[in-house]
Amino acid sequence: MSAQTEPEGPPEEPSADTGVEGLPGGAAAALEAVLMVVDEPVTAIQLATTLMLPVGRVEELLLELAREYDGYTNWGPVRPRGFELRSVAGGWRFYSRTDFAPVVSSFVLEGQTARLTQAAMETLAVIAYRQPVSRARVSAIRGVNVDSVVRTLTQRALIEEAGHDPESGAILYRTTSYFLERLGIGTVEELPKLAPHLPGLENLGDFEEASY
Amino acid sequence: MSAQTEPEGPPEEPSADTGVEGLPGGAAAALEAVLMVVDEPVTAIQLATTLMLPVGRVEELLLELAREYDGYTNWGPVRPRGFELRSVAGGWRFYSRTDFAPVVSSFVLEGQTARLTQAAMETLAVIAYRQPVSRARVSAIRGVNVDSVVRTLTQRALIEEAGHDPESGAILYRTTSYFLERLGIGTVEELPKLAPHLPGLENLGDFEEASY
Amino acid sequence: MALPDALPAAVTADSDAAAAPEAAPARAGFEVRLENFTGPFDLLLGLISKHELDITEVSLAQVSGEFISYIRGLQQLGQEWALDEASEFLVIAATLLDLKAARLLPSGEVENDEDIALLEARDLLFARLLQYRAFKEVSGIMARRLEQEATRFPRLVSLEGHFAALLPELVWRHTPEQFAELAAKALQPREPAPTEVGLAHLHAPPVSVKEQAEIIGNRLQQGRPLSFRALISDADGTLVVVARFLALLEMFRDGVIAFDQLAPLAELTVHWTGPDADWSSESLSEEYDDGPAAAPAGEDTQHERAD
Repeated sequence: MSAQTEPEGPPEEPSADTGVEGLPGGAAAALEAVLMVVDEPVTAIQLATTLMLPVGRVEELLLELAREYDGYTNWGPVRPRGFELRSVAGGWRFYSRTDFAPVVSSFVLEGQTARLTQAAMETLAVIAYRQPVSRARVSAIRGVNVDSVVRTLTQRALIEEAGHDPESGAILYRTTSYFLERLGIGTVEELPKLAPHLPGLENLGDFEEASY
Repeated sequence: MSAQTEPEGPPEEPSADTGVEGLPGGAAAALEAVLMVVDEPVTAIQLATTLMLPVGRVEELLLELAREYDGYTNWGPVRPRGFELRSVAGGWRFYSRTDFAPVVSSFVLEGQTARLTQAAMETLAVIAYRQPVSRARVSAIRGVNVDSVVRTLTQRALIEEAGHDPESGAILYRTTSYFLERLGIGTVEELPKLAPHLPGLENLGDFEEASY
Repeated sequence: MALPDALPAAVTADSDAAAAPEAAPARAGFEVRLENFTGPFDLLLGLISKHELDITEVSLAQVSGEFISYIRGLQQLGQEWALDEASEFLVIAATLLDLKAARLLPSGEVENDEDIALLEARDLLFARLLQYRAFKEVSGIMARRLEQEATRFPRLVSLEGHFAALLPELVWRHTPEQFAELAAKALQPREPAPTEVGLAHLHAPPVSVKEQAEIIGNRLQQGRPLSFRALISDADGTLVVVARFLALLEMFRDGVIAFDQLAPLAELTVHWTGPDADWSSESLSEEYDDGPAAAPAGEDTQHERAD
């Protein structure tokens, strides 16, 4: 096995002790930090604005990072990463590397069922009848944290984001047309009225606000 | 500007052309690929199952990866990444590095949970150390009614119901794995020890039992 | 005795009045009125540290005055107290007052049972205070830890499209009506957790002191002295033993029985000294059986039976 020599470490950033360049790992690490946790692809302009760096510099760094993860650097070859940084529709995001798709798929499918859990069904029901609604409000109604269930429902395309609450800024959720399709109705208005099932739901609003 | 020399690349994997070890980047990259799609901490056992590798080997690789992202490798120092790989609540997961919190937080609006009040923190502490425990017992220790605080903690998924006390029938509460995640620890055993905060009160345990 | 069961009985013994049970009132922002304090222990700790007193040495009596004036201040704000919380403050205030009063008396001698009870109350208060302080300290550590951890953000992204597409097609069996039913159930306001902890289990099965007094009276009136051991030989549980013991104390106070004990911890013998015929357990003071509204509903029936 060749012990390949890496002649030099990555060139150090120009001495910049202000802003992100001064942090451990520098601007490149700052980009990695953001990209590791964002869900939606982010543009170089958004990144440049937040990091207070020129867009050109950010684009350069992004390309360098992408190349590095693929195994190529200015100072020689490195181990390719299991993730890649890709620019999709103008935005940058981390993805798992295509080579590993079989492994990742088997991991994703492991333990998956074709059925929603009771908790997921009930959360979906609350969202259907209270839409558009924030996760916090659904949590208050259900009495438990619903973050992961909401993720599952989104993944299953049964619900989707519907803007932000004007006051709290929280993301609001609504049901999708796929949901209507699965339920076999045309519009949300066709959902059966709740009244016959539950007298006294009218003042539910008070309860919710009070309890959260 | 030291151009530090990196004498050697990472040692190559032993020639294994079967399974993930044969893919570009080897087993380490396969782990990175899977970790890229998890939305909750994933155990070494789950990863080992998916990758069809011994658990010990997977644990070793995970620790190596974590160290590498922090800037330490067997072949010398490297640039710290903007992300960390951490073992939390019994599983592994990618996080953005603390240093970049100000930058990252502007991209992650959701999930910035409000701070807990002192009353909520104290109640959470009592439950964490005395679990499974009834509300009445927590009240006895805090000297105040804790019903509404317990409700808040449940809604925020930091605690959950854990059955009923066999004698009194009271609902018992315990902390959740989300609590461990938020605290960045593996198990409740890693909480700071209570004893050093209890000077000269060795038989307090008896007292508690007796008083209840 | 219907004390909020959150309180160790020994601490609350002095202050039954403070714990008058009632349906828990609506919660009216009590936390707000506590200002910076999250409870009586917190307040007490605050006062102790204000005076730079060592919690393990301080005579609690030193801070009693301030503690009491603080809760008086709270009262004067005129809002309704949440009873179960107020009671805890009052219990502690009562204990502190006792300790303060005790300090005004010549010290150093433990003379009677009251002194001993006072010492026990003080020790219990210390123990609870220290315990509370320990939890307060670790909660501070936990809070700092949480804050520190909050500067890390987990990768929490939605599944890449091509993987999401692999998920098995959802099995959906709900009709709109079934779905509505589910929604109705999920939207139903959850029973608010009871603010008062049920005491029913503590009294089951209920044992009446009067009833036990009646049994003891009947036996002793036959003329032969009986040992305490004999008197409880047929008791089918600790509660009955306790009730019989309390009944004996009551009867002793009423002057209908007398005790003989040859040596400390030796066999306790009880003999009848009261009137032969017209004694009834109804004449006992009503301290045990008649108080709390929280007592089991069946109690009236029992009184009648005891007649």
